[in-house]
Amino acid sequence: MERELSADDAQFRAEMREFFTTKIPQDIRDKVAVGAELTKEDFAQAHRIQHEHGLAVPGWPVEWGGKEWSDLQRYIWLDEMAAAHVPAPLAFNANMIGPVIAAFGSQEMKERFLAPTASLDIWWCQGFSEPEAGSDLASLRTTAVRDGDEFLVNGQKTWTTLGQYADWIFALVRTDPAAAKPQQGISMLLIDMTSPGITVRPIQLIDGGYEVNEVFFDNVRVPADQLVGEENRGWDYAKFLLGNERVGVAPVGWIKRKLADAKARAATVASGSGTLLDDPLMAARIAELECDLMALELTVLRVAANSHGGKPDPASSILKLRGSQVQQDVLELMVDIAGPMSVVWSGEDDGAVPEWARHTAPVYLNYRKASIYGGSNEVQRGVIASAILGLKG
Amino acid sequence: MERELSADDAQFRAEMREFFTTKIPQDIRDKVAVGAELTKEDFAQAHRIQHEHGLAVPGWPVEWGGKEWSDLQRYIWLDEMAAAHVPAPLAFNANMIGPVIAAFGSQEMKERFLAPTASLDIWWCQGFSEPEAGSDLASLRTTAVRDGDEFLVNGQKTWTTLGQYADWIFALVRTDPAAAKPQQGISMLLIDMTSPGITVRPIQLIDGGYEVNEVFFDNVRVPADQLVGEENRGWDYAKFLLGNERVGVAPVGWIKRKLADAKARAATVASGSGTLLDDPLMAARIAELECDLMALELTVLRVAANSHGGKPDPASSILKLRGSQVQQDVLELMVDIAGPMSVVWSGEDDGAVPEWARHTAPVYLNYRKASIYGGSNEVQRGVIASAILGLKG
Amino acid sequence: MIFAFTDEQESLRDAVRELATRGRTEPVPGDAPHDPALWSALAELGALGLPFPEASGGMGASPVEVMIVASELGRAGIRTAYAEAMVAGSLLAASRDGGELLGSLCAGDSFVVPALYEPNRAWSLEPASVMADGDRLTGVREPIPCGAAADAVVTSARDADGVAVFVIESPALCGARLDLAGVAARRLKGAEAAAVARAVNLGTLTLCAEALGAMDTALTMTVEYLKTRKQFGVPLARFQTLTQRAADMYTSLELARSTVQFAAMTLAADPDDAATIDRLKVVVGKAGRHIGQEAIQLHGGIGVTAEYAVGHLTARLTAIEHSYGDTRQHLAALAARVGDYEAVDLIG
Amino acid sequence: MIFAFTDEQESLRDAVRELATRGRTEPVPGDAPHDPALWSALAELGALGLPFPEASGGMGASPVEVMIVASELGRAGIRTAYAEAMVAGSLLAASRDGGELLGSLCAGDSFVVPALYEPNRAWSLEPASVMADGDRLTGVREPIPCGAAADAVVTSARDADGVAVFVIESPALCGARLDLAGVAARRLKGAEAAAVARAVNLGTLTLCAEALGAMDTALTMTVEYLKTRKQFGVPLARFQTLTQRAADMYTSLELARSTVQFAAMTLAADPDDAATIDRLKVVVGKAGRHIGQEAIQLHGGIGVTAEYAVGHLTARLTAIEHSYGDTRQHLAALAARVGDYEAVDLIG
Repeated sequence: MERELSADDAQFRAEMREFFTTKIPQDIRDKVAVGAELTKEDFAQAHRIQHEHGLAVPGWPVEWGGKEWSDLQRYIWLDEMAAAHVPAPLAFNANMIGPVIAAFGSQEMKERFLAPTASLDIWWCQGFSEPEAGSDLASLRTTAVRDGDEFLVNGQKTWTTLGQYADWIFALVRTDPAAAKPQQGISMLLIDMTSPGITVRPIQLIDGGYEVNEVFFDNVRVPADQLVGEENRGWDYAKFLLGNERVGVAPVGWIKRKLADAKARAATVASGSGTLLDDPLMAARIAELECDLMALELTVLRVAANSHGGKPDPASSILKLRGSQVQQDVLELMVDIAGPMSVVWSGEDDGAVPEWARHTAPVYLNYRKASIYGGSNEVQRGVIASAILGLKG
Repeated sequence: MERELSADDAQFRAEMREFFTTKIPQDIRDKVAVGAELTKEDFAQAHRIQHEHGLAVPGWPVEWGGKEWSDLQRYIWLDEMAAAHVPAPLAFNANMIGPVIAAFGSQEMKERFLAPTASLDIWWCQGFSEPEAGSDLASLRTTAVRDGDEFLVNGQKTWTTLGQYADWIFALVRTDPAAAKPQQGISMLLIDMTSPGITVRPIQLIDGGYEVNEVFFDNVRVPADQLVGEENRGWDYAKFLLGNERVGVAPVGWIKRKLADAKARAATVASGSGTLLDDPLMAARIAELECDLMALELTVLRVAANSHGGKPDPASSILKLRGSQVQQDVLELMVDIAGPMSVVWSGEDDGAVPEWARHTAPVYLNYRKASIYGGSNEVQRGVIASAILGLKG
Repeated sequence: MIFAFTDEQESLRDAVRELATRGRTEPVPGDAPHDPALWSALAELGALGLPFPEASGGMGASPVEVMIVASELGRAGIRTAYAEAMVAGSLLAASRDGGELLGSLCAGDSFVVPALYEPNRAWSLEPASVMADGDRLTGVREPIPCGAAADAVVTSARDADGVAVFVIESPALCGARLDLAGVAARRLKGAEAAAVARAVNLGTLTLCAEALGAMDTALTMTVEYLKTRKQFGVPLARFQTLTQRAADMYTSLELARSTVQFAAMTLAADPDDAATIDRLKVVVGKAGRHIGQEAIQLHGGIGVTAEYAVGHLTARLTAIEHSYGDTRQHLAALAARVGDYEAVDLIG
Repeated sequence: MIFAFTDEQESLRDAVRELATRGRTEPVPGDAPHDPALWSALAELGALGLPFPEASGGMGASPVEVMIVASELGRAGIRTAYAEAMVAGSLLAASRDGGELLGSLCAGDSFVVPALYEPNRAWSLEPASVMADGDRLTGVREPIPCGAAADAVVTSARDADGVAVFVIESPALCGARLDLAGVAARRLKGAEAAAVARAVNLGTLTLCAEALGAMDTALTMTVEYLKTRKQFGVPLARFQTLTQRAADMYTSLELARSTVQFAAMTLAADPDDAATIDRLKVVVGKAGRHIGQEAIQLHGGIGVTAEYAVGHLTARLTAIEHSYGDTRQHLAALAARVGDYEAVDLIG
């Protein structure tokens, strides 16, 4: 057991801090700081700058741009990125389809897709969920029927995050409706979003923004060489994809940044003869959240340290579960700090009520999704109960 | 809608307060105040004094000693009783078997049992739970086989509270093992605890006390005229018994008394330059518990006001559920007020650490039972979900 | 204590329920615009003047009736400035020269809202940086909920004698902000700090009653969803972990219901009972967070969409929680006095 | 940061686990009597002197090793004065003339416990009414956990210069109370307020490590019970509401585990890091309440019986929570400093 950071890692940390605080445009970082919505160009610019410095896809194999960092280094990279209010490289590219193609794609597929995926020349979105297949992904109904050198795809995906910006979608489709179990008979296809027959319908969320979409497939023709790996093995690839990330599954750096921001905001809100940060109940709540976050962050570090080569570990369920809870607690804290300033969402940007305060309620409401998507907290508890505790029910 | 108490009810309240604070011996009330264990004689004395004043069984039919009080008066009676640290009349007699005999017993049975039940000349205990039938009462296995004018009883009961003091037990027994449903084929028998073949084994609880027991029946002969009502209808009587009490199902008066005591204790514990009652976090927690308790108490008053003639109402499940939660919260508060004084349970009664403080941890631990017995909180939530919300699963 | 409604109260409830069903529009994210047609309908029903004296055009009823109206608006998911009107009306009623505007408010002719928040400051009954010198005010009020459509706002300010209350007709808001320097303000004689406290008591009750209605609908929608939505081939209602949580929501709801009704009775008897309002806000605040968050969670993804009502209910519960002091602030107010009494006596 | 144990640490863990299994007796309600045989076995293992200098008879190891020992005792449900010995030993080690008694403590020859609580006073590092005038003390220490069997107690007292530390040999306790007036006390030169804080840091870590072990066993027992106990004709593990709650217990446990291990590493590097100990006590305090209460609830009635171990584990978790300041007190200490830094930096 050893608490101290090695000299190399301390140096690495300093480099990352320097990079994120000097190379990413201030206006993007300011938007993140106040909880404003980022444009497509904001995401793309931040991603591309990281890519230019070789930092966009550190978790990939070295030959495709990866870095062979230790888990601790990955953690430091994420931590410093969040601390500087820098948006992460697009997860659909960097953490999801890229590693899947690198692991299971043919050599041709790797050569065709990995470079533009790393550079964001292809913007990917995810086509997993369907209206009747949310937490129960295995019951998906979108079909792909082989027709010569093509698949004919019909069906509907939903909750497709940032799908309105995407060039391509990686989708789970049912290729064998007669399979013995619903998880079998599923394949993963890469589909050009400009293919005839694809319609994207944005879904407005409760915060007023449009970040998710429905994607409809009406006789969409997909070349067969855009099948990932083997036919009917899509479920395995999806599990790999979802279990691939462990260091980042709990957004610890993001939460830490928000909590620090919350303290700074609290110190600007007058209360009685001092500020909210002097209020005993507010200060105790912040201190308690810092304790909760510390325990979570330490667990990320401890569990990541026990990592064994990308194999999904059910322990990541506790990170997802607890990560979303602490994240939501911090956003709730932020609304409470804004107090009456959170009650009116709109307002003039030069008003006396600062922009961060007006964003608090919509951001809080938006992030109720955090305990729903990517496997709801109920699903995570189920994984813990069955896979870790052996409570098979 | 009307908040004010009527003049009659205000007068009634004053009478109850006068009675409980002057007629019940101070030494019994002092024991209750510090959380000490009561002896059999303490319980009996408090019960008998109430009986002498006609107050032990107000909920019974008038001809057997009842009072025809309004629900509000019943509430005031319980509230003032608790406020004065007076133990309630023995629930097994006053709230459980008495009303059942009065409602379903034969005239002979009423005449034989009701008067001594009201006066505590018979001390009753309850024989419902079994080792394999806790929350799932319907799976009970104790059998009663008709043999001429007698039943032959074999089996085992458990969690029999104060069974070591009891003269008689009212027990659920299986009289028809072939019944279509497990709830059918159950009868209720009144059994003399001195009958040959009965063995009582006390169970020590985590607080060190002995308040519950196992009761073993080995070929116990029970005269057939001690069958309550009709054979194989015991389940209905048990449901009546458990649903009979609504005003008292949440121990609001008891909790209110404890919370007021907790405040008084907090004011005696030095902390920093003041007392624990001055501590902002402690004071806020007490204030919050007062809010929780107020909401519960108001709900008791509101739901009781909607009562319809003793018919079990699923709304009583929220009172049981929430009542046990707030009760446990207050006892947890009490340990926290005692702080390090709670760490050592034993000690000299003339020590500098007061007796109440030494009792806090065992009492807290003991009352974890409150969310388990009488239908666990999980069972209560199930009743709410199915009977009120229509979520049949 | 009697919780039952009178026949007249039940009629009022039914009338508002009918109006709310008829006047309901699909909710949209963000701030709700003022709906003059709905407002006129409320005025016709007498809802705007319920607790105010008949001499001023009010109905001479009580906070209990206000609670009934607000609960129904909340049930229907209709966001209005009803609570704001109650605060403004109460301030006008406290003054010997607020009668004319109060009459206009009751009739629905003037849309009047209070301006009591200061930017970058936690909620306080006391003005901090809004100052009065005669009829000249300085300082900023922001945000002013529903202020954009207001014919008049009522605000408080600090002067040498303490707290005074002012009316500003035809206020020129910039967004939700009103810069008070240079605007024409009229002092409401006789309305001082106690009037502000009393008005906010009534407004807080109104908001909490609206929250009660919103929670009621959020639970109803959640239960319905659990019954009909299938996952893993069976209705969600088969998942015990969800139904047990729905039971907890119901428990929170019923405890909040008792407390809202009690607080209305209490204000009817004593409009200055601040401690009961503190407790009300704590109970409703906790229940609103619990039910609002669980309603979304038990719905899953659809719960955070703008197309579905449950997220809007949670948004409204969140706004109510942060109006006139949140749970923490009311707890702190109670905590400061917790040593002054032995126990909370509800029936004394 | 490295969480893995060294081979030596694993050997120590195995040795204590073996000892704990062998030395375990059925728990009884209430205060645990001192068990001299078990204590000697711990001494033979070197466990009593782990963090103390070899020159004083200790092992020259670190708080990490202490954590390992305490966790195993907690896992086995064995209640000892191990944490108390660590506090007493640390105070002796801080003084230039505590060496002889420390050696005796390490060897298991002297059973020494601290006396740091004052009756009717919340936990405080600072003595309030215990006063020193030279070697003469006044005041009362109560309760003194495990004090009845002590060969010596170590206590703090306030004198003109601040806080001083004293040893009292063969103390004559009345119950758990020691009246200090008139007893012979020996001042431990060099041990002052900072030594008390440091000793309590180590003691708190030790208790939290014991709590970790107790929580681990409480969860294991609960899971086992859910798998085997039947209700309504099926194992409890079929009730999703119970298994989801077991998953939450596991989550609390693992977060507490990370925190305990981190705190041990931290004290090894800086024995005076009070903020980390405050956070440790908060995390373990909350986890202990959660897991202790749920372990009983998921067991049902058997969970509150003295015949079954899970209630005793909860009892021990409750005692640990109230030793050296509870969650509230440590939160308040953190809250007072929360504005002094931007974020908690774990790897800096």
